Amino acid sequence: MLEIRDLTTGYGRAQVLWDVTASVADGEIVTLLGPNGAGKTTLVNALSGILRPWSGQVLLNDIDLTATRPHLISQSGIAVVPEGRRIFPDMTVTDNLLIGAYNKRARPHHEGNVERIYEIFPRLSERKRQLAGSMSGGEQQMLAIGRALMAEPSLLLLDEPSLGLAPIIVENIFEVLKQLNQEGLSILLVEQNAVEALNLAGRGYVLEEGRIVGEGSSGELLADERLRKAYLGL
Amino acid sequence: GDDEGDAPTTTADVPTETSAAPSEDPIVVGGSLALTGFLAPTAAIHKVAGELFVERLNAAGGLLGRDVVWDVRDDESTPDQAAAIYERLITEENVDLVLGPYGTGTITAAMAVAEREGFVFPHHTASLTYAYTYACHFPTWPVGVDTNISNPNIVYDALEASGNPPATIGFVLNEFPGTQLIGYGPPNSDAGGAVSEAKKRGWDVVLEINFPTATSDWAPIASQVAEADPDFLYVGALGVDGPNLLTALDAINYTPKGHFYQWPAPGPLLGAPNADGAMSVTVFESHPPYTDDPEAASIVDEFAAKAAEAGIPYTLFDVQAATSWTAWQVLTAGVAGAGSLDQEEICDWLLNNPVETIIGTIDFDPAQQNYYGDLSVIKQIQDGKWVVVYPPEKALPGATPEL
Amino acid sequence: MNADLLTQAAVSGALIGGLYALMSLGLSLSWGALENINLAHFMFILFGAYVTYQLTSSAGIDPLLAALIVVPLGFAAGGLLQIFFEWAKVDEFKSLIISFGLFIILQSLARTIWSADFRSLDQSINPYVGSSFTVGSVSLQIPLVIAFVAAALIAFGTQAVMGRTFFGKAVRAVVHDPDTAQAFGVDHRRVGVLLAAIASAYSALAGVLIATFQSLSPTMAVGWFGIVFPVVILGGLGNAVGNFLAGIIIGVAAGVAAVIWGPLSASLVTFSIMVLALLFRPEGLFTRKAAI
Amino acid sequence: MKSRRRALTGFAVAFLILLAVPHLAERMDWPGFYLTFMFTAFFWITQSSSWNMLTGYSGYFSFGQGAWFGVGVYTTAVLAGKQGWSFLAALPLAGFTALIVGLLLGLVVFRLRSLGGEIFALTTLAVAFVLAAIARIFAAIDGGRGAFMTSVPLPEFLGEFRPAMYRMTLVIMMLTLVTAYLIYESRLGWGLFAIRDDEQVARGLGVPTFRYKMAALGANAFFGGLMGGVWALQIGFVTVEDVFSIRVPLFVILMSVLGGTRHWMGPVVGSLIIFTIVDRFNSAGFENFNQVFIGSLLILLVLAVREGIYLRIRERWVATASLFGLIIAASVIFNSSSMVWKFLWALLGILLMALIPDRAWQKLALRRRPTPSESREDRETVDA
Amino acid sequence: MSLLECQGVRKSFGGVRALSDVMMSIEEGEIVGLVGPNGSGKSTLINVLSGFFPADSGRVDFVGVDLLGQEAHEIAAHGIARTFQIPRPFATMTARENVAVSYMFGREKHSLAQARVAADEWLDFTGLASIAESNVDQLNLQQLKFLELARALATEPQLILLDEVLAGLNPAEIEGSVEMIRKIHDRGITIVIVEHVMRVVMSLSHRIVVLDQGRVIADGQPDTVMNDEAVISAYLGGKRI
Ligand SMILES: Nc1ncnc2c1ncn2[C@@H]1O[C@H](COP(=O)(O)OP(=O)(O)OP(=O)(O)O)[C@@H](O)[C@H]1O
Ligand SMILES: Nc1ncnc2c1ncn2[C@@H]1O[C@H](COP(=O)(O)OP(=O)(O)OP(=O)(O)O)[C@@H](O)[C@H]1O
Ligand SMILES: [Mg+2]
Ligand SMILES: [Mg+2]
Repeated sequence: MLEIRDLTTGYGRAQVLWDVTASVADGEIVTLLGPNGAGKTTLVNALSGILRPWSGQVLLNDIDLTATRPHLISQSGIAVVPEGRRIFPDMTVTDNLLIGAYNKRARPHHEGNVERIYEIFPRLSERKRQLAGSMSGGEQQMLAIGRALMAEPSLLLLDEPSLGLAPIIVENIFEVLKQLNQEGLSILLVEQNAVEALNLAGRGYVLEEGRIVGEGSSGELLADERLRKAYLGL
Repeated sequence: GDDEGDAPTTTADVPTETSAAPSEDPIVVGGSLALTGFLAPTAAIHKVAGELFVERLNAAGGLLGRDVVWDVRDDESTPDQAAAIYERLITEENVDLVLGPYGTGTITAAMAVAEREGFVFPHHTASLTYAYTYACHFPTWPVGVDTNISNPNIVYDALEASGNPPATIGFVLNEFPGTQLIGYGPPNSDAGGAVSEAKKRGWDVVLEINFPTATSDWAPIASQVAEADPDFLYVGALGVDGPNLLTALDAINYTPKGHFYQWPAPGPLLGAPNADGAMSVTVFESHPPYTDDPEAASIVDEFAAKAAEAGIPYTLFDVQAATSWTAWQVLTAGVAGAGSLDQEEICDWLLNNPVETIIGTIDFDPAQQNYYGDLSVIKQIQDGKWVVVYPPEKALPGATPEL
Repeated sequence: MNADLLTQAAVSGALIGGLYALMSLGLSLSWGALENINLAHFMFILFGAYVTYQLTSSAGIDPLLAALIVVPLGFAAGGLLQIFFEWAKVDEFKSLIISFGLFIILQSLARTIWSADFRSLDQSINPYVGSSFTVGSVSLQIPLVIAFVAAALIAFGTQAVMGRTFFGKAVRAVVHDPDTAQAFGVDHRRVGVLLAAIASAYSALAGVLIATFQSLSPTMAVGWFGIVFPVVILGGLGNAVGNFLAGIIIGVAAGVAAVIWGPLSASLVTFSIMVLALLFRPEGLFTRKAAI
Repeated sequence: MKSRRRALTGFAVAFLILLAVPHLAERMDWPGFYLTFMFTAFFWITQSSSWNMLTGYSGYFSFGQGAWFGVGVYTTAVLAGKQGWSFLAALPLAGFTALIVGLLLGLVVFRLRSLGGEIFALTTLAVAFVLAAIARIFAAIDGGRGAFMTSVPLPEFLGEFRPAMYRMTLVIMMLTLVTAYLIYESRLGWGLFAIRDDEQVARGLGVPTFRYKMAALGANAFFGGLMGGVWALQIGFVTVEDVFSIRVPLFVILMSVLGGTRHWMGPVVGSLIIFTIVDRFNSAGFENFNQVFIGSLLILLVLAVREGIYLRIRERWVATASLFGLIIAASVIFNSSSMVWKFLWALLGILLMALIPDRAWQKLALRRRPTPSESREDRETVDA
Repeated sequence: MSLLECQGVRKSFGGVRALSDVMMSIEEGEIVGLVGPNGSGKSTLINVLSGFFPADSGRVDFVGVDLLGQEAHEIAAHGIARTFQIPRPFATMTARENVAVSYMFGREKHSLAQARVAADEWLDFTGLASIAESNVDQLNLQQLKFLELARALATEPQLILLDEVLAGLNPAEIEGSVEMIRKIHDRGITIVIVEHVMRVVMSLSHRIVVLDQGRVIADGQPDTVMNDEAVISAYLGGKRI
């Protein structure tokens, strides 16, 4: 479903990603591992339209997203939980969720979807009209996840979704992801909690200094001695 | 001297050495006008008048046989800018002569510079007569040094002359130094002004409102005027205060019985609702007897054409243009009379000789701070036009004040 | 103090308050929703008035019909300016300075075109000036009634759009984080340009109405600062209905104060209200504090 | 601290040189306008530098300069112009009255925790309107009558009007600049910079934000008012319309932004450039273009030189100084008419220099120079 | 006497009770883990202790001084520093300048020159030496969090409140950071650490305080607390430590 070919990008004149090639198949969960500053967030942002790629191709179901105007990317089925949440602080919880449903595909179903998000995260439904910026860190993270789900994506990009969440919520979220995946959602997951992530995913890539340096099934990666040392702390 | 009774003389008293084309460098007259800023609307008229004067002067052979150039700068309606400009013109750019800017504040600031530099300073529109003490300033706003007494009394005389003087009078005065001077007299003096003069005539003052220069909402003033309903409404108005007030009065269906505006922009007032019967002061209007003189008539025509070209909507030559013209006449007469560009000699000549101007003969009197009595006359809007109605010898033949 | 007089002052004040609100709404939206302190709105008003004057006096169009031309022009001008702002990536502070530059340029353009002298529509071609009707002892000036009604409709309409539609939410999202908004499908350029265009159209409309009953001069725009800014603050940035109510409060307070204490007190009262509002409700009188 | 001593010595030397100018002017029989030109420049430098102490340093955007200026003008206009005080006795009060008004405002607005920067900006705009209304209402201040300053006598030791204005404005400007510099180099300055970036965090790290903001506002108002007090003399006839107009705040903003608000020298450079250009435009009689030009320049500069031109030219100071000297020398040789014109050409050279984008500059320069962000190291050692 | 003592601290936002009656004490030299479900009031408590929010009622004693009602900058001067869960660097300054400002104003007042030297030490300590010259907009989240830490340390606090500084590190990186926090502790600084990553909390804390709905529901030895039924059901879920 998602094909990344020779993607390069960066900030200003500083290049961060170098010829990244990767893919996510339909219905797959793929995880992206890598040390701090490797460029994982950069990759996610380049896929979601937050950041423009410099060169290379991103194909979603064979449609070239690099040729698509960024605001139409969500329409083609990609949604993102960005690093640092990036919720809209001056807007209410509900309005933040509605922005998630802005694209034409999801907009007609926004009412039902909001209710669903409120079921997944009851805390959000208690605070519908609170300004998102005044929510606690974890609550904002829930909101960011909820907002992405509002977009009815076929591919969900998650950049450290568990960051700042209580263990009980993390567990809950991984449950939800598993369930959505079973309903057909493809997922690209960046997660520091690598063991957990690999357990959920079928496959993973390892990104270091902006380059893909390894790839394999979860089992293979979990067994890799170097990775265990470097990322899993085992 | 006091020239109040004189018939209007309109000779543009230009000394013409009809020699060949001037060969020397032109004589440069420096000055500023409020081409931008809040005084700009009226300053535009002074610009056209000055340009026309210089054009005609040069066509007639220039001054002392030399062409004249008017170097006019924009003082942005601010006094400190005006001061800097006159300083620059005199000391850096070495102009030969200066002519005052437009507006009380800028004139005052520029006059201080002229005084320091010893330059003759003719000026046309400064309203605070009591404050000007420079020996070589030559005012051509011909209202007399006691304008706070003389000016309202000319108005009141016209009202009496109408045969129907008011029993009650109301004052609406702009909080502008000039209108306040006329309304109440100079600060810290008991001389009084329009208000006390009206009381002296036994009229009942039923309304006194002061409003700030930047007033945009006239409804509250209008309702108070309507409530007081004076027989005569004396408006210490500048610019478009008059039309604004009239519009607001009309909105509450009130028509003033009789009304006077101190220094209105003439065009907009003509277009205002219920403007007929509105009075004002003037020294020149574009109709007989003023235009009886062919010279004056041609000035009026040329001014109208030039003003239209400059995009000015009201193109009749009247009080603003005429005082500007007078200032030019005074300056050039002084130079011609002295026969030199020496400032002291020009000043001396002007102090000692009367000058024939478009508004009459002017004889600067050092005993009156170089003023020379009040030459103002009363005009009124009749049938959609401004006509001079008082005193009879200066009125449009047949016209009388109507109340 | 006569009761009729006060009633008249209050009613006239409320009506002119409607005009104040309309004059302020464009700036308020631009500031509150787009975070551009766009002083060019004063010029949209001024040019709206002058173009109306021009159309009416040279083509003989009824001044209100001129709105059909002037308002779209305002819309286009505001949109273009926003495109420029987006292209130049201006922030709040820069927008203030750039639009002040525009303010000066356009003011001098107006002076070049229409001269510094006053212009006003002649009574013969302007059926609205001075026209009024009376209700009881109170008379209502028609141009101001029109402005009031227009301001009310626009205020409530705008509020509904901003509060209830996806467009309104998108506007707020875009201001804070255009990149993230874009990732969720918001075309941040289009949203911003559209809102700016609408805001400018409002200002142009205010200009049309001003031309129907006031004399125009290029320098008059600076005088509007003293009215528009208090209304914008009192109403709360970007809050259309608040802006409308603030216009009325300012109009009534200034009108009544002028009758009771004289016209000099009007601006003092206006600003006192503004300062009090700032002290007790810095977010604007009518902006709901974030509900929890 | 060595650098501070060096800088203060620099100020003292500059002061002494400038102090000698009126004598020189007399000796060399300069046009009187040169002094007027210089003291008007001092006026603007003072106004914009004092504005920058608040807005540039703390980030609180102020339209209040017109208010501080106006309070100063009216203080001397009332005391010296109307009440007959001696001018030098009234002058300090111009600063202190403005200071008091400023601190009163600060007491009100800085107590509000939820006050946004833009609301502060508008409040300062309102202050000028309120003061104007007060001046109109109270006859003791103005009452719509204006106040004459034209016959106020000046103490003899100051000399004639022009040199007297020059000396007074020079002293005030130097005081302002030294203050601006000392703040910039002190804890107060860095505390204000921290406030500019994130006030809450600054407070959490120990910056006494309320006191610091009051200090910045007070310094701004004091120097703005003090210079206003002198300026009343140049205005001659003081009226509410002129004094409380939008002109002073807007020019001050323009000048500081052009020069750069991040450094105490920015407003100095900006004021010189803008003031000289405007003056020469007027001198050339381009009044119709003056406004268009200023407007365009404003837009262009805000877009082209973000950090203000001062930081740019400092990166390139050798080239800039050479160009400045070269142009002056060339215009002396080719004898263009007036010194002010020569100064203008040289300033335009500086402006041009600043407009060269960083990248183009690096290509132009023979050896590669660091870009502003890269060169913070040496900027800091320069400042330290 | 304890270093810090909270009694009955309450704080509401409109209808939301973020803190209701918090009782807690911190001994000198301790590392205390503060955990609890999302929205349980941890950050709010840090905000109250550091003077960012005024508490509605209660008492906070810090070495015998009542902190409530004191301004944030006064509290900083008493020796309490904190980091922000969502980093808030001074955006127009370099990393070094960020730390230098904080050193100038911290517990003791220092000059600019001294601050530059000290800033480099703290950047070194937090592993940010290489980005000392960078503008903060070039830093990634992790670097920003460590910058928060460096800035807090530069105030030379007695007590430091860390709000999720280690979230977002991978397990291997966490090892190194835990070492760093120990080093901070070795300098005699008392630490309160808020963190959802249990391995961090467990390996560092001498004592754990658990908040839930603005109340302390457990307080004690890490092992005991983590096996507490209430804590498990409110916070840990099925995943016991
Ligand atoms: N806005 C930016 N401007 C310039 N450089 C940036 C920016 N954001 C990130 N970088 C740099 O790009 C590189 C990759 O950063 P990125 O955030 O993509 O890493 P990451 O793999 O997501 O790391 P982490 O695990 O910390 O989230 C880093 O060296 C970082 O310093
Ligand atoms: N300014 C505010 N307005 C309204 N509610 C607020 C405000 N600040 C915090 N809250 C609410 O108070 C509660 C406590 O928030 P706090 O940030 O202290 O939680 P936390 O324990 O730090 O959670 P997390 O682990 O998710 O960071 C939350 O429900 C939050 O939504
Ligand atoms: Mg990342
Ligand atoms: Mg928290």
